[in-house]
Amino acid sequence: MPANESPSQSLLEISGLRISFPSAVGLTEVTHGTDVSVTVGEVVALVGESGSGKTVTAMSIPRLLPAGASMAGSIRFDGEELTTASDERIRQLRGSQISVVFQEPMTALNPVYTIGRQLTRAIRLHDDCTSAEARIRAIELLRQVDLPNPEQMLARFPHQISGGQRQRALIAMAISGRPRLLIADEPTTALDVTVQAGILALLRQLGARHGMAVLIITHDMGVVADIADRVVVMHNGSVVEHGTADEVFYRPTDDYTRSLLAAVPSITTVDIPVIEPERPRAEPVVELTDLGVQYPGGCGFGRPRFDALTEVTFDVMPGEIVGLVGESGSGKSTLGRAVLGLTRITSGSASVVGVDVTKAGRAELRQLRRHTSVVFQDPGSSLNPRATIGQSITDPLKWTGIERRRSALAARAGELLEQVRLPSSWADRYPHELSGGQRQRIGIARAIATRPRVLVADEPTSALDVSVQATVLDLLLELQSELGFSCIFISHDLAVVEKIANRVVVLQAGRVVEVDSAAQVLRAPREEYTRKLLSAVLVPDPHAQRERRLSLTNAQSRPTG
Amino acid sequence: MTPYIVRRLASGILLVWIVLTLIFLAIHAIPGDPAYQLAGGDSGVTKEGLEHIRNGLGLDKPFLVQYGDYLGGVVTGNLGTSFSTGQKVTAAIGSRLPITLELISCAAVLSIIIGLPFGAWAARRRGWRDSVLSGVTSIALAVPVYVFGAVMVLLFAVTWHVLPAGGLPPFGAGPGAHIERLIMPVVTLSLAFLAIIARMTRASVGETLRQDWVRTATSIGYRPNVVFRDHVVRNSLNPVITVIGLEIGTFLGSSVIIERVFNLPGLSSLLIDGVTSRDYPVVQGVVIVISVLFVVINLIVDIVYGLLDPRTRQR
Amino acid sequence: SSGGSDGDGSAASTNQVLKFGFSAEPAKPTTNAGTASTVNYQLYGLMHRGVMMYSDTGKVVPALAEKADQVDDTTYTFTLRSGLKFSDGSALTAQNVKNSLLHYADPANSARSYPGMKYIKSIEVTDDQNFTITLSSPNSSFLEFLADPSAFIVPDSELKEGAEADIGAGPFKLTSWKDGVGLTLKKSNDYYDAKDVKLKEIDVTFYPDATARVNALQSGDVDFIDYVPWESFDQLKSAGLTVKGAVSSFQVAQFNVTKAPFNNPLVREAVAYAINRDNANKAAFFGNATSLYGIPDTGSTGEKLWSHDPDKAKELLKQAGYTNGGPTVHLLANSTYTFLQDVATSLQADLEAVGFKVELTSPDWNTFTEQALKGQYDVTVQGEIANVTDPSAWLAVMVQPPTAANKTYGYNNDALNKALGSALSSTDKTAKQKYLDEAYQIIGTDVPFASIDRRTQAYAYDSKVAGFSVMKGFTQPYSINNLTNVYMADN
Amino acid sequence: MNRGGIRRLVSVASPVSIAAALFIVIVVASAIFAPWVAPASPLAQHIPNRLQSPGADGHLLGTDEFGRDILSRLIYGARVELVIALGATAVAFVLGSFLGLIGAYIGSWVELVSMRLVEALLAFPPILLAMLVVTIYGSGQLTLIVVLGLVFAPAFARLTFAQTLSVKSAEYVEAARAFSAKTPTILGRVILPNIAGALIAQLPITLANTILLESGLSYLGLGITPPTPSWGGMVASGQRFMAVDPTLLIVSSATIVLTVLSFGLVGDAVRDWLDPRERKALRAR
Ligand SMILES: Nc1ncnc2c1ncn2[C@@H]1O[C@H](COP(=O)(O)OP(=O)(O)OP(=O)(O)O)[C@@H](O)[C@H]1O
Ligand SMILES: Nc1ncnc2c1ncn2[C@@H]1O[C@H](COP(=O)(O)OP(=O)(O)OP(=O)(O)O)[C@@H](O)[C@H]1O
Ligand SMILES: [Mg+2]
Ligand SMILES: [Mg+2]
Repeated sequence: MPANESPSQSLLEISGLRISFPSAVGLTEVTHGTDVSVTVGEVVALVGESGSGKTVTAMSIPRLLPAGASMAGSIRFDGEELTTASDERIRQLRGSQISVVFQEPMTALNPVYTIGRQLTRAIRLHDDCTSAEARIRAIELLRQVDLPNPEQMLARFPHQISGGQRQRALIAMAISGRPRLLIADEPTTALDVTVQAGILALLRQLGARHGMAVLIITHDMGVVADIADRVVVMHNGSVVEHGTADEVFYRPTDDYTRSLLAAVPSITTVDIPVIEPERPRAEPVVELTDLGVQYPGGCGFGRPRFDALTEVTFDVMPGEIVGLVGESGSGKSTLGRAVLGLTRITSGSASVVGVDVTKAGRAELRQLRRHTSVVFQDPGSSLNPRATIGQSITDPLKWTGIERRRSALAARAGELLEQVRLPSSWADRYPHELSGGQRQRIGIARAIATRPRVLVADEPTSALDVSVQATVLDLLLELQSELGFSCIFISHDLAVVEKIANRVVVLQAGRVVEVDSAAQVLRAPREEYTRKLLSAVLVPDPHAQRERRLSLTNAQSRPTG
Repeated sequence: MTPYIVRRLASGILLVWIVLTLIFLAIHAIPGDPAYQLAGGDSGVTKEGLEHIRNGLGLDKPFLVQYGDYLGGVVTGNLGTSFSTGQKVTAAIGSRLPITLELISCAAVLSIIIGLPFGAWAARRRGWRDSVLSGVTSIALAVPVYVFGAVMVLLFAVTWHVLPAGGLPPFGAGPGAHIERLIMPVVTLSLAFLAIIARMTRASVGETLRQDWVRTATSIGYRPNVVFRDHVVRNSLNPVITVIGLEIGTFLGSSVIIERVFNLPGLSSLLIDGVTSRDYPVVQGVVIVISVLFVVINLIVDIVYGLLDPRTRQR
Repeated sequence: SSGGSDGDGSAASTNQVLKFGFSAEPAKPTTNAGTASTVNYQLYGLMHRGVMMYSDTGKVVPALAEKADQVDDTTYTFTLRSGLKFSDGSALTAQNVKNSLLHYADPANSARSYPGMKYIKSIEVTDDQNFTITLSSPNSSFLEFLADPSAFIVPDSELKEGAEADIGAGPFKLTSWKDGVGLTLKKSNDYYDAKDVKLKEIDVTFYPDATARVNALQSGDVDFIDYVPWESFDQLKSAGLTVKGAVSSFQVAQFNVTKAPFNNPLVREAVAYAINRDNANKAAFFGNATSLYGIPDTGSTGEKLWSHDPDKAKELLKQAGYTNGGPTVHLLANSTYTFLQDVATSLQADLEAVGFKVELTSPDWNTFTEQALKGQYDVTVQGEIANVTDPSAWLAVMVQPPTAANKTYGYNNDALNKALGSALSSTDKTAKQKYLDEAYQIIGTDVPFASIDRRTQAYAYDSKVAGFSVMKGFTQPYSINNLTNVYMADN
Repeated sequence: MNRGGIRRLVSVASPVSIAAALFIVIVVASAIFAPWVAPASPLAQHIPNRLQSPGADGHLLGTDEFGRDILSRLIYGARVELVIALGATAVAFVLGSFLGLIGAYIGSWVELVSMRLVEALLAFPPILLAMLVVTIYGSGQLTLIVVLGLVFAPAFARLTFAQTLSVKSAEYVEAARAFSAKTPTILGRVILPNIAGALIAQLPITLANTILLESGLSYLGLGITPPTPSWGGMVASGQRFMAVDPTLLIVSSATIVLTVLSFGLVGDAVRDWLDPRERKALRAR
């Protein structure tokens, strides 16, 4: 479609949308008559509390609500009523007119096809071209979304690439059909700031060139400030405020919005005195020396092996929180898993609470794991779909033998749910009945349940709105000071890292580039790479963002990990 | 990949040897003296005759020696000669294997091309279709093949004279007659198998349908059929392949009866008759052939897994 | 269903090919290890000839011989037909006869006809056509043994170990054999009576499964089948097919007399009276059998030894000392021959009716045979067939050592043996009968076996087949000899 | 695993599956209380009125070739059949899925051993294995249970193996390991529920197969020793004279079909109920 269209023309009109799900007590309504509108080429940010109904609202547009969900209200796309349109009609719109980036990238890709196949198929569905052309286009798309050496990525299967890489693959797939409306549900949760900036630039660019409108769901106010023309704020299933970015940021009318903005951690605003590295003189709980992890390359057979980690060396003292930052695909998750002995360590050694993970047998590992705990990067796939969240939270207690009595476990489950700001009554819901952020909180609740000595948290707040995030972080710090556990905190959100970590390890392409006290690294970084990370941090201030944009966008062309 | 196959073949040979030994022990363990019937059964067996025959068959040698001799034979591709017919076992198998293979493979193909879609169809649009599936497949599963067979013959051959009752002329001697006589046995044989495949497909498609990637595929705008084919059925094949691989054994079981009912001189009947007449070499020979078949089939099945589901490849 | 040639004189068809469904695949014909199966008999009858044979009426008549004379108790002289040839064209001489018969007389060859041939002391060949056989002791049924289809004459080349006897002097010659499938017989022009043989060819297909066999006939895949399953008699008749048979083999209950309870004749007799033969007949043979209360083909004196009389049975048990409830016995049946199992099942009910407690086991045939041989039973059910008509000959085999699976285990009764012996050796009719009656008396009370019933063994064929007749009694299995008279009528 | 599970199960079960469950209950009950339920003794022969058609003087389903009351034989046959079929299926399921689970999850030599063992079993055609064992040990119920169990264990093993392979790498399994769950726990509480679908689908199939194989053995004369009634045996003998009188064949086959059908339907219901999403969808109806 022509790019020079009057931007005032409305593309999407959602009004009075009510979505409800079957539950033990009949239908429960989760959105209560929401109104959202998007005009051509515009970027609308849908923000709000985790679980407030952002995803379901968005999914109702291309009729992708989970089975059993029912909805009422009106959705007009380009003047056409979608709620009453035929399935076939909706199908035609999908991909070519309206496409989606799903919140959880882990499970969103078909495990049995390579990235390449899934992408090229999608391309050929919308514009007829030879498979060769499609391949070229695919590579082009992967490059656009900043994926390192795309040719190789094409041959990978979903389980062979990192969270952030999957997310980008999904984005590539979503924009492959040159849609007029892109629904992006937390599209950058797994992306480090530099890549994130790149993606945002890309979206903006597509908007400008092809007049693609974007309905972006995010909890990252920085992202909002950076990209959004207009902002819609949701709370408890209703829209509580909407307006231009400036209006919402500088003249918020609703209390929730204000609390939201207030809760935003911002690296610039952080101000704690630089406590110089006088670290506790104890035995380190985690000690990594020249740690290396290799993944079998490609489809396992004969392809070159891939070095995810090389010569990683650092240690974690008791009661210390080490922030692990680095671009997507730099090996953060791999490191976390290696520490817990979940990934085979191919070289070097790792000793955790005195156990040498590289040499430990099954039994020893189990012993070790009584004292360790983990929040997985992807909330969805790390929860047993056949277990209620209550069980998921308390099973570790049973397994580690801390608590076995049913009643006690039930009580504990309730407690933990409350602690992560979920109603304790939800204990016997199943994971698929939760929102992304809610699932993530289940992951956190599970991780803290066992009162570990070492906690590995992989992007634990990536899907949480800032206010919930604040709560969770406070909770962690509180427990930390109470139990004094050590923590490897993986995050791409430097602000969060600054808030919680004593020390920071910076990874790049599987190598440690910088290790030092948080203050040191984040205030006076030595490494060029770290500086770039910092410079790419988004500030929740539309004006500031607009100014920084230019300088950032040209910093994007660099290939990443 | 290749080292993997080599490893599998090695263990395959091991397997065949184990099976061979088991069957050797088992068949010698079962009561009944093969020599007695050969010596003329109830009518006038003489001690001398018995002696004579036993040493003719080498049954008078010590057990281990017999085992050794046999093993030696097998290694050199000599499966011995049948007690009852005096025919070379390899020849006997050679003449009967094709029939059984043809029967089974035709039945397998038939049941797959019908069973898969049937199961998928029921899984996709639940409701009454499910009941239809359960009903039909239960009948196919629960009625013995020999009943199906008998009824078919009674109807098509005896009553309506549209199909011949049994036998199987070589394909060379007129494909028409050959195929015509293949129809009833193959159909009968495939019924149960078809049912199994259908049920498996139904189950596993039902699970896959609700995976996230299906939603992704839908969101991209594929036609529902495409989504179903490429992102549901394709992902559901794993257990189906498995049963296909392992039901072959049950197949050989039921083909015994099929071969009886339709009077087809196949491998299975050779095997069973071998057992009933205590024809050791024949039984052992057939079992070896079957176990070799098995090694191959399983190898194929496991490779197919790898192709179907990369996650199972991390080995 | 009765024997006798059916005289429908419908015109002979141009293609004289008979499609014959065999009830099993015969063992390859050999002169060693004389397998006794009926199908083998049928094959012998078609491919081979002996010195004597059974005529279509079941009488023993000269076959290869044109004259057979008994000189004295132990001496027989024979004259062969002139210009006899084997189916390969080579000449058949008295020397061939001598070699073949002596081969059968050697126990090491365990030939089917050994029980008869073992009486041969010597054979002198006078010339190509004439020879004399001397017996070691008198045997009134020696000629019958010579007529046994398995006592066929073959070229010397086939008297070697493991040699297949596929060249014979019979009306048909074997031209092809597809293992498991079937075989083809073509008319042999070297057969002495070739001019009277009408069938040009017999295409045999093997149908081990009875139902399959019947279906094949009904669907027209074959014209003629043997061993018609009893449940199908009526079905076939009503389908317009001819079912023709004769009572032959008979079922008996036999005992293990080496241990209680059946070492006591009274208990055996009790069984003989307990059996409800009509029931067994119905259950196992759908009524296509005749109840048997004694010894078949022995006239009034031998055939009426017992009756169905439960009260008498109970009485006998009491006399035997089982005052409250009969003994517990192990009834051994076999699962391979359904009819024997059915007879056993019905027998079980009968025994329980008179107070026995019965445990029935029913392993497969080979296991059964082995257990029977070892006497691992109290009572069992067996089918008996005699290969000669003279009771003094075949009864002896049945009630005397050595042990066999189809003989009452451990039974040996001198008085009985003596009576039968004298009957066998006495050439004078009345004397013979006297000894026989004596033997029957002993059997009646000592009960070495309790007869149950005598089954009809039938052939069935469609309307194209003409001129077939069935032999009666124990000669029924030889009926296939009569295919020499059969022709295909066209309609 | 689920509180108030049964109540939920019933609440979501379709009328069809409830009917099926009822049928099973009836069969089982009549098997247990056979002596009281059966109109006659299953062994009482009355040969003069053999092969009566249904309804003929007091024989609801007619009589067989020995004039025994077919209904009574079916009822007593249920005892034999259910014990064998359920017993064998249970053996097969437990043994098989155990081998499959450990084989796939632990891998390495355990896989080698367990899977080769399974293949060795598979390489014997079921009918042959059954024949051999039965010929040696006779066809007692226990023998049949064990041998049929062995015969059908491989199916479950291979199935479980394949399924486990594809979920063992799932993150929630890793999570369980990360939270120091013992291997048995992981296998039993985490993996098994997630692969239950296919296994449950296999159950009625196996059940049918056991009955069929038992019947096939009877057909080859190696089944339960007469006169003890067993459904398979009844079908086998019914087939012999189906042309004369099909009653026995039809009645006994029908019984087997209905039983298998019912178990199948109940199986499906259980499977759906085990799956939380399904359960929701069902509630929505
Ligand atoms: N199973 C695998 N096989 C092959 N390569 C893999 C596998 N898993 C991960 N990788 C590669 O290892 C590198 C590190 O992956 P990892 O998941 O640790 O990245 P990450 O730092 O967690 O990234 P993100 O922030 O996006 O989650 C990536 O380049 C990825 O492609
Ligand atoms: N399948 C379902 N069944 C029942 N309830 C559901 C289901 N999916 C979502 N919900 C509920 O609907 C509400 C809105 O969910 P939604 O996914 O839209 O939240 P969200 O705004 O996307 O939150 P987040 O930012 O954490 O993703 C949540 O309270 C969730 O518990
Ligand atoms: Mg969401
Ligand atoms: Mg990661």
